[in-house]
Amino acid sequence: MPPSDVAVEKRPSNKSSESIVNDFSIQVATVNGSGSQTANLVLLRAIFQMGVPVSGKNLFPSNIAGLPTWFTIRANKDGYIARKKEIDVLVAMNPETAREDVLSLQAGAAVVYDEPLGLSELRRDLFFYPVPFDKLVAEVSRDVKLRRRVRNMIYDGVLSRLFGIDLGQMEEALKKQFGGKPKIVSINKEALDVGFTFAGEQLEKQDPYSVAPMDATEGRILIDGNAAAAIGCMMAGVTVVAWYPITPSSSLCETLISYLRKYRVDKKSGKATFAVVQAEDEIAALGMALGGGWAGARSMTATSGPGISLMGEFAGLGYYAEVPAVIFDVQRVGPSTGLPTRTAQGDVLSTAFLSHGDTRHPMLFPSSPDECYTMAMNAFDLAERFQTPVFVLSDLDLGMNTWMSDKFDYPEKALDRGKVLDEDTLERIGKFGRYRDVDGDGIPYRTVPGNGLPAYFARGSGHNEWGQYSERSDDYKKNLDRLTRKFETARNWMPAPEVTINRRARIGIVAFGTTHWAITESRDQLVAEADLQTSYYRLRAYPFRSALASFIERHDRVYVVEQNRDAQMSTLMRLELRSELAGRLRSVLHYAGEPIDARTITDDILIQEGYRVKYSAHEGGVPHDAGVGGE
Amino acid sequence: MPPSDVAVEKRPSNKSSESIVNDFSIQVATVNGSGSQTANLVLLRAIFQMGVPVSGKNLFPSNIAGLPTWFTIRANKDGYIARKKEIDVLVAMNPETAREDVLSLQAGAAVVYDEPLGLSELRRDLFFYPVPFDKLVAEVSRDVKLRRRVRNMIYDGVLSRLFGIDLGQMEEALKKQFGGKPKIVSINKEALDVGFTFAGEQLEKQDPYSVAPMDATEGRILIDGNAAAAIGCMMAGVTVVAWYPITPSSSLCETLISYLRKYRVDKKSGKATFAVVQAEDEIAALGMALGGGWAGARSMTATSGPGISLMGEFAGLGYYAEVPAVIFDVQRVGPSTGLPTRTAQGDVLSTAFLSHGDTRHPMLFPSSPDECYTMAMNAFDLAERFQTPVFVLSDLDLGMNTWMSDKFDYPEKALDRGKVLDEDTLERIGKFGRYRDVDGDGIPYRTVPGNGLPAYFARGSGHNEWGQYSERSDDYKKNLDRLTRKFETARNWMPAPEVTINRRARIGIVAFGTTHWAITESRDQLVAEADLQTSYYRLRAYPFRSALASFIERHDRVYVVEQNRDAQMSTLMRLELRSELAGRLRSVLHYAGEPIDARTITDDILIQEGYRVKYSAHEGGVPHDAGVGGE
Amino acid sequence: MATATTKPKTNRIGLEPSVYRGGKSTLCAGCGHNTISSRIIDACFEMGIDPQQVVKLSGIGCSSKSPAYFLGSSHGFNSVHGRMPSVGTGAMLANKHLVAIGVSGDGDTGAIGIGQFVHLMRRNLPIIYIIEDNGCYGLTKGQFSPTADVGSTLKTGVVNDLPPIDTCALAIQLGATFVARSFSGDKKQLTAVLKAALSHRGTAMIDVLSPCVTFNDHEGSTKSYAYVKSHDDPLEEIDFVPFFEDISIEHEPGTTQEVTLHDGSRLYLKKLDESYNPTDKLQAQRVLHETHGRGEFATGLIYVEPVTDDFITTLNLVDEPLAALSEEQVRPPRAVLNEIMESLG
Amino acid sequence: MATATTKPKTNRIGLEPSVYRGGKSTLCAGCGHNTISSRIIDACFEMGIDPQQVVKLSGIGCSSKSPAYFLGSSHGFNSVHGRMPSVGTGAMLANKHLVAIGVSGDGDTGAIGIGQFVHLMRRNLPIIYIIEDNGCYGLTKGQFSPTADVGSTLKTGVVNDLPPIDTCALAIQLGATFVARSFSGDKKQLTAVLKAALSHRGTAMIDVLSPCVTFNDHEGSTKSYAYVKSHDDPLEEIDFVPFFEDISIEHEPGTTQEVTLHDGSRLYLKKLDESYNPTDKLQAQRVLHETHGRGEFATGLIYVEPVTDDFITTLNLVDEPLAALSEEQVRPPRAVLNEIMESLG
Ligand SMILES: Cc1ncc(C[n+]2csc(CCOP(=O)(O)OP(=O)(O)O)c2C)c(N)n1
Ligand SMILES: Cc1ncc(C[n+]2csc(CCOP(=O)(O)OP(=O)(O)O)c2C)c(N)n1
Ligand code: SF4
Ligand code: SF4
Ligand SMILES: [Mg+2]
Ligand SMILES: [Mg+2]
Repeated sequence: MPPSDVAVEKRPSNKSSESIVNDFSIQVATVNGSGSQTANLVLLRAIFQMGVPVSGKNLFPSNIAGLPTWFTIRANKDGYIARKKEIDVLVAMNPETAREDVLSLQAGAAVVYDEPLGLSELRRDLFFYPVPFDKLVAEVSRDVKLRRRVRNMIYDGVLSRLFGIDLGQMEEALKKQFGGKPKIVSINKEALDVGFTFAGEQLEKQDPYSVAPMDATEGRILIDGNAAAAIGCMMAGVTVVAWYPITPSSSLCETLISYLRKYRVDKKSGKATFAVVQAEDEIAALGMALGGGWAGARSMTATSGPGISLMGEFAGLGYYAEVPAVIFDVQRVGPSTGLPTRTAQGDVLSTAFLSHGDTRHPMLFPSSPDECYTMAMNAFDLAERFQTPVFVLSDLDLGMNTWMSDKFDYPEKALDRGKVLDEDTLERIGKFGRYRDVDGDGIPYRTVPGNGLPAYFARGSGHNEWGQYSERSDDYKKNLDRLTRKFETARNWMPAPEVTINRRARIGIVAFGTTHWAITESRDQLVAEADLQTSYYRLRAYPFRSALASFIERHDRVYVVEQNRDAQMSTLMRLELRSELAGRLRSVLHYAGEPIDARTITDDILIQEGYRVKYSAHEGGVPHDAGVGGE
Repeated sequence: MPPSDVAVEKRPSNKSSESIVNDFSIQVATVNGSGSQTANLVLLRAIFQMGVPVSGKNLFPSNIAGLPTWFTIRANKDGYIARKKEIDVLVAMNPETAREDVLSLQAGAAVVYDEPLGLSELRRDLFFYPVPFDKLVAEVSRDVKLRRRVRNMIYDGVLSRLFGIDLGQMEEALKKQFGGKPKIVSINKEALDVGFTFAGEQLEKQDPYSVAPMDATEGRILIDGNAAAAIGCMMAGVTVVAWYPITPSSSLCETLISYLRKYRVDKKSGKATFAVVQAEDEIAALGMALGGGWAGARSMTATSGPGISLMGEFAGLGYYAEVPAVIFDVQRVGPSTGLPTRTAQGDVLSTAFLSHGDTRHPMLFPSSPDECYTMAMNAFDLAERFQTPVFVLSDLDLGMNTWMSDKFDYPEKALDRGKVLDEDTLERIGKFGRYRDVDGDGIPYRTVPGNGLPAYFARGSGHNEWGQYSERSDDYKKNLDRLTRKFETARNWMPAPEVTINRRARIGIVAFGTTHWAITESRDQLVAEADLQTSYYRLRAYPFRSALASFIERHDRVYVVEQNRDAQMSTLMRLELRSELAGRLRSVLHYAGEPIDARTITDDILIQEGYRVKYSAHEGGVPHDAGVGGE
Repeated sequence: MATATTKPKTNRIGLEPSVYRGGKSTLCAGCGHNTISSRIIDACFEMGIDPQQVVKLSGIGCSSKSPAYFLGSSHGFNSVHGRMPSVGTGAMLANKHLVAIGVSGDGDTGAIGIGQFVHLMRRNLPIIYIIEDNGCYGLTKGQFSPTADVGSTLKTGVVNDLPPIDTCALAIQLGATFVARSFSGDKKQLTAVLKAALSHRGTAMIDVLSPCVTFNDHEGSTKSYAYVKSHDDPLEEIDFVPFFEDISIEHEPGTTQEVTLHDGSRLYLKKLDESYNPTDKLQAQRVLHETHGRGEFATGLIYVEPVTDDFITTLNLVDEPLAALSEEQVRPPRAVLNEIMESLG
Repeated sequence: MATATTKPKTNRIGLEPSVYRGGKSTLCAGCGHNTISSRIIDACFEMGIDPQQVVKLSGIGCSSKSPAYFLGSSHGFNSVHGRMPSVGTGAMLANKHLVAIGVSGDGDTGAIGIGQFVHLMRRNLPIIYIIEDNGCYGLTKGQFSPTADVGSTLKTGVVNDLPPIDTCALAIQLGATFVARSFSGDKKQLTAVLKAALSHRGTAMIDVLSPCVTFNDHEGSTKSYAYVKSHDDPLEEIDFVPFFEDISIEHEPGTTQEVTLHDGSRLYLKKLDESYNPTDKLQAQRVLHETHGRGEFATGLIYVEPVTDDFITTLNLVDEPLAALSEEQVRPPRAVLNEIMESLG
C-alpha cells in the first residue's frame, strides 16, 4: 500500500532541475527524552565518515522529557559549519510542532514526516515524503519498549536512501556509539534497514539534495567543546576540581571526571592524582578552587551565568589576594535564568569586572573544540603565571554541540607554574615579600603552605608589599597600581588574535568565540553578493593586544559581531581605544538564543553599509509552551 | 609648674604676623574606642553653632578599639567643606602615630599634644602646645573609668581657649549630645573648664588660627548621609526593610529602625506599619526585598561592596522579572575587603551591569545629606515606576561623616506607586498581560498578590508578554528589546544633572557624589591660581540624560573626576557618547581611601592642561599595623 | 442505576475543583512531583483555600517548576536556585494574610539553599515548605543531591560516599514547629499532612519522597519508587478534621493522640509506634535516627508544636497588609520631619 | 631558692614557645578571642605541631582576624565572610598533609556561613573548626548573631526574639565526628579539647564561648563573661594524654570513659553527668537540649566518633600532596591523547 498522500504530480516543477550535493541542512524535529539523540548522532557521523564537512546543533528545551527539540545537521562541501537559518530537509516527528515547522520552510525544501501527521496538504511548494513509522517499527520488534527506542533509527534509514548517505557508514557509526553492545547494534541496524528498504520501495526521490563522498574529514574527529576542554584540563595537570551542576557546563566536569578516572589514577596503587568535589553551590566551588590554588594545586571550576553572578565576591578576593584559579563559563542566555538551554555570549562585561571595587579579570575566548583544548592549558598557565583567576568563556553552542575538529596536538610546552618561590630565588631576591614587585612586571613571588619556605598571611583586606596588613593610603595605592601593571604585563601573554588582513578591504570585522564560524561564511557571502572585501580580527583574549588598535586603524569601519544585546565586547574595546578608533566601531548583535548564522551577519553588515537586502527568511520558530519554568 | 617643653623663643618668627580666621583644619589623632568621638562632635558642633561652615571627617581603622584614628574638622568661611589635605592644627593624643603625624605637617601648623609625648623637639617650624592631660583629668574626677571617658573633653577646653571657639557653644553642644543626662553633661563640662583654664593660664597663643562668629549656618543642620537616607526612606513610606550589617552601611538601617520605631508605630494599637528583618546575609536581604516588592510593598536593603557582589544573581532576577526594590550601596574601598572603613566610588561599573547576561540597572548618586534624603524618595518612586531594582550609590564619606545641610523639605509630591493594575485600567486595556507594552514606554502593568486582580506567574526564565513561559526566540528578543525601551524611558525620569555653564570656559568638569565638594573648591582654585575657567556637570543618575552630550559638546576637554582607579563613570559615559565626544574625556582619579580634596584635583587638572604645579604636600600618613584583618 | 447529570462539586467557598488546577505539566510522565501537585490541588480544594490569597513560591529545579502546575489562578514566583525562602519571607512581610506554599527540591534546599532553609526554619515564617525529595538533581540530569543515601548509586553506577542531610531532623533541630515526611505515592497520608499544614500557623516543613523516574528509579537507588514504597514506615494513621466540620472521631485512649491546630482543625494520630509522641522533640529526633539506621523512612507528622508565635506575629504588624497601606499611613506628617530637623539643628 | 637561668623550654620537635606566637593582637583588651589564641598557641606547642604544616583559615569578623595573632610562622588565609569552609576544603585537597585550623565567629558561621558549615560537617573534612562565639557581630558593632539567646538584649536594650542556632547540636545532626563546646575562660578544658582536636582526623568542631567585652558583656546578655562563667555546666573533667607520652591515668571504672583518638592519643573523660556517653549521638542531643532548656551551657567534649573516614581519605588520593606532584605525574603521556583521539575519529 503506497503512502496515502504522496502527490507527485502536484510537486514543484523544478524537480531535480538542479542537483545540490553536499550543501544542505537537515532538521529533525522530535520530542526530548524520545531517544532521537542516537539517530541524530549516527546520521551526523555517517556524513562525517563520508568525508563531508558537517556540524550538528541541538536546540533543546529546559526540561527533561516531552518537549519539542530540533536537531540540525549541516553538510557543506566548502566547510561552512556555522548554523544555517534555512532548513532544506525537515524530518517532522513531533505532532506538536509539525505544522509550524513545515510552514516556516523555504520553498523547495524536503519533508520526511510521520505519515499520520498528514502534512502534505499544508503547502504545495515542498517535497513531501510520508513514512508510516509505527507500522515500520512493528516489523523490527514486538517489544513496545524496544520499539520506542529504535523508532527514530528508521528515519536514518529513510534519509540514507533518499539522500545517498552511506548505509555502511551508518552501521559503522552505530558500532562506534554502542561499542561493546552487539545486540543493541543489531536491532538498530534492523531499524535502519527497514527504513532504507521502505524508502527504496515506496518513496520517489524528487528534491535536489544529496550527499556524495569527499575527503575533507580525513584524520579529523567529532567532539563537543566541553569534552575538548575536559581533555585540555586533564593534560594541563589539573589537580583540584570543584563544581556545581548547571547546564550547559555540567558536561565539562562530568567528562573531565570520567577521563580523570581513566587516565589519572595510579595504575599500581589505585590512587588518584586529582580530587573532584561536587560543591554545595558555586560560591563554595570557587572558594574551593581558590583554597586549592592558594595551597599550590592547579584548581578549577566550571559554571554558567548564574554561577558567575554568585562568584562575584570570591572572584574579587582571588584578584586582590592574587590566587590562581581557572573558571570556565559556558555561557547561556541571560539575564537571570533566561533561556538556560540556549546559547549566548552575554557574560563578557560582567565577567571582566566581576566583583565590586576596582577589579578586572583576564578572559579567554575559544571558538572551537581545539581551542577549548589548548586554551584550557593556557588558562592554567596564565592563572599561575599571573596569580589570578582566569576565566574561559565558552558557550552552549561550542560546549554542547558536536563539532568537527583536527586531532589535538600533544602539548610541547612544559607547564608554567609561575613565580613560586624556591630557595635559589629567595637567595637572589633577599627578603621574601609576598606582594613585592621584584622583577618590575607587577608579578610578585608566592610561597605555598607545607613546603618549608617563608609563610605569609593572605587576605582580601589592605596589605603592603611584605604581605602585612596595612590601611596606609600609600600602601594601598601602590599595591593597586602594581595590580594594574600586572594586568598590563598579562596583555602580551594572552593568546594572540588571529588576524586576516585583506589589502583591498575598507572594512574590518572583529569577532570572538563561536561567532567565528558564521563570520567565515559571511565574509565569503559579502564578497559573492556585494563584492565587499573585509579584513578579520578574531579576538582570543582579554586584555587585548595592541594589535587590535592597529587593525582598526587600517579600516574605515569595523564591525564587532557578538551574541548579546548590549554590545559587550565592543564596550570593553571602547574603554581601551583612542576615541578616534572607537568611533569606527559598529555592532552586529544577535541575542535570541540560536547560534548566530552567516545570513544575519551578512544582511546586517550590508544594510549598515547602505546596500539593500531582501528580507531574510522567517526564523524557524520555537513554539510556546506555558508553564515550563527554567533551569 | 609650667609645662616642660614650651619653648617659646624657638618658634617661627612669623608669629601672629597674619591672623587666619575661619579658614583652617583641626585634626585630632587618637585611638579608637577611647571615646574621642564625643569630644570631636562637640568641637564640630560648637564651631557650627558659631555660624561658621564646617565639616567633620573621621578616618578610622577597621577594628573596634586600640588603633589609630584621625578626626579632621575643617572650618571655612567660604563654605568649602571638602577634605583639605593640609592640617593646620594637630591634636596629638596617640603615642603610636604622634611622631609621624607631626612630621607630616606643613610649616606653621599648631600642635596641641599630650605633654609626655615630648613632641616639641621634632621640628622647629611648628607651634607647640603641650598639655598634661593625665594631670588635668585627675582634677576632674578620681574615678578611673570616668577619667578615661572625659579625658578627651579636656582638649576641647584647650582648643576653645586657644582658637576662640565659644565655650558656651561647647556646653550647648554637650547638652545636645547628652540630652537628658545632666550628670554626664556636668562632668564633661568640668573637663572642658579644666582645659580652658589650663590653656588660659599656661599656654601662650602663637599660631595665627582662630574662629570668629559668622552667620552662615543659620537654620541648617548637622547630619550624616546615612541618617539622611534613613529619614528619606521613612518619608518614602518604606514598608519592608531587609538588611545585613556591614560598614559603612549599617548605620543607615540602624538609624532607620530607630526612626521607624519612633514614628511609624500606630499610636493606638502599638502596631507597626513596617517590617524590618536582619537577614542571614546579603543574598537573603535582597531576596526578601524582592519578595516584598513583588507582593506590593516598598522594599529596600542597604549594603556595601561585598554585599553588592553577592547580590548579583538576585539583581538580575529583579531586572528580568521586573520587580521593584531599592538598594543602597554605601561604597567603601575595594576590590575585595580592601579598606573597609575608607571611602571610594568604586562600585559604579559592577553595579551598572550587576548580574550575568544583558542586565543593567538605574543608579542614583547623592552628593549631600539632602540628596540622600530626596534620592531615597526618588529611588522608591523610580523602582515602582520602572519595576526594577534601583541602586543608590552613596559612599562612606557621605554616609558616615558629619555634614552641614539645609533642613530637609517636606515632600510635596505624592508617592508614585507606578503602573499597578486596577479595575479601571484593566477595563481600558482589555486583557492583562504582565509583560505587555500597552503604553509604548516599555513599562508593563503589574498586579500584586491578594488584591483580587488577575494573577501571573513571575519567573526569571523566558516569558512572553502574557507572562507565560516561553523559549521562543521571538518572544525572548521582543521582551529584551522592551526592557531596553523601558531603560530608555527611565533616562528622562532620572534626577536631572546640576549643570553650571561658564561661557568663558573651554574645559568642563564632570563629577558625582561626594566629589562635588572638592570640585566646588577646586574650580575656584583653578580660577584663582591659573585663571582657568571651567563649566561643571554634576551627574546625579544613570542612565544619563542627553544633556551630558550637549555639555561635552560645548567644551574642548572634559575632566571626569572620580574616586576609583578604573575611571568607572567615564567608562559608562564612553558607552553612550559619540566617539568624537568620548575623545574629549580626561580622567582625574583618586583611590587611596581618603575623601578626595580640591588640591589633588586642581593640581591634576593643571598638569594635564600643561601648567607647572609645585609638588603637593605629603599626604598625612596612616601608619602600618601588622595583622589587623579587615571587616 | 440511572445516570444522573451531576453538577461539579463545589467546596466550602463555592469554588469548583477546576479552579485549583494549574497549567499542563511538562515534567516527565510518572514523575513523583506531578502527584504532589495533585495532592496540593486536592488539599486546597477540600480546605476551601481562596486561590487569590495563595502565593506559590519556588527555586529552580524540576520540583521548582511544579507551582506552575497547580492553582493556576494564584500568583506565583519561580525565583532563583535555592533562594525561595527569602523571597517568601519578603512576600509574607508585604502581606501577612497570604497563604504561602513553597515548593523546593532536595538539591534546591539541601545544597545551594541550605542556608536560607536553616534561617527560615529558625524564624518560623508562616509558609508551607515542601521539599520534593528525589535524592538527585533531576533538572540537571541526575547528579547526587545532599539527601542521597550513603551507598546509593547513580544510573552510571557511581556510588555516593557522603551521608544524607535529613531535612526533617534538621528542621526540628532548628526550631520548626511542624515537620512531616510523606511519600508522593501515599495519597491519603500526604493529603492529610497537607491539610494539616494549611491549618498550621508557622513553618510547616514537609519532606515528600518523590521518585525521579528518569534518573533515580533504578535498582541501586534508595529513592526509587519501589524502594521508598517498601521502606515506608508510617508513624501513625492520620485523620484530619477541618475546623469547619463538626465531626468527632472516636478513638481508643492511649493509642491515638489528638492535636488541635492553629485554625481549630484537629488531627487524630493513631500511633503505630506506641512510645512515639509527635510533640516531643527528642523523641522525634530519636525516631528519625532509628528508622534511618534501619534504612527506612519514618513518614507522617513527625513533630508538631502549634503554640509558638510565627515570625510575622512577633513583628506585631498592623492588620492590613503592609503592601496595601495608604500614603497617609506610611508617610509621617510634616510635624515629624520638623521635629527631626529641630533635633539636628 | 637560688634563681636559675632557665633555657626556654622546647617541645617534642625542638621548638620554643615563641615560635608559636603570632602578631600583636589588635582586638579589644579583654576580648575572649585573645584568650583562645593563647590556648591554640599552648596546644600546638605542647602537641609539638610543626607550624610549617599548619594552615590557618578564617572568614571575616573580630574572631576571623585572630589567626594573625597565633602561629606567626604558619601560612594563613583570612578569606571572605562566611566562606572559610570552602577555602579550607580546597587547601586540604591541595595538600592532605596540612593541619588546618579554621577560626570563625558566630556571625560568620551562623548567619552568612551556615550553608558552608553544614556541608563541611557533612563531609567530615579534616579541620579544626573553632567558632569564637560571643552571640553578636563584634566587628560591625554588636548586632545580634544567630547564636544569641531568646530574650538576650543588646546594649541599647533591644531584645532578641529568635531562637539561637546551637552549632554543636547542628554539627552532631549533620554527622560531625568531634563536637565540643568550651569557654575562653576555662584554660584547662579548652586546652585539653584543642589537643584532642589536633589528635582527631576529621572535622573537629569546637564552639568556644568567647565574650565580647565591648558589645555583649552587659547584664541582659547571656553571653557575657559573668553569665557564661556562672552557667557553664561541664559534662566531664577531661584529661588528655598525647600519643607521644606513655602515661596511663587511673580511673574508677564506670565514671570515666576512655577514648582513643586517631593519632593514638587518649582522652579520659571523668563524667559529671553519669548517664552521659559522648559517643552516643542521641544522648549528646539530649544533653544539649536539656542544658539549653535550663539556660546553661554544656561544655566539654560533647560527641566524638573516631572511626569514620574523613573526606580526604574517601577520595583515595596519592600519598604526596596534589600540589607537589610533578608534571610527569599530572600530565598523561602522548599515548593517552592518541587513544582519546582515536576514539573520537
Ligand atoms: C545558581 C544556579 N546554579 C545551578 C543551577 C542549575 N540547576 C538547575 S536545577 C538544579 C538542581 C535541581 O535539583 P532539585 O532541587 O533536587 O530539583 P529536582 O530537579 O530534582 O526536582 C540545578 C543545579 C541553577 N539554575 N542556578
Ligand atoms: C559579605 C559581607 N557582609 C558583611 C560584612 C560585614 N561584617 C564583617 S564582620 C561581620 C560579622 C562578624 O561577626 P562574627 O562572625 O560573630 O565575629 P565577631 O566579630 O563577633 O568575632 C560582618 C557582618 C562583610 N565583611 N562581608
Ligand atoms: S527528570 Fe526526574 S524529577 Fe525531573 S521531571 Fe523527570 S522524573 Fe521528575
Ligand atoms: S568588639 Fe568584641 S569581639 Fe571584637 S575585639 Fe572587641 S571584644 Fe572582641
Ligand atoms: Mg531533586
Ligand atoms: Mg561574634
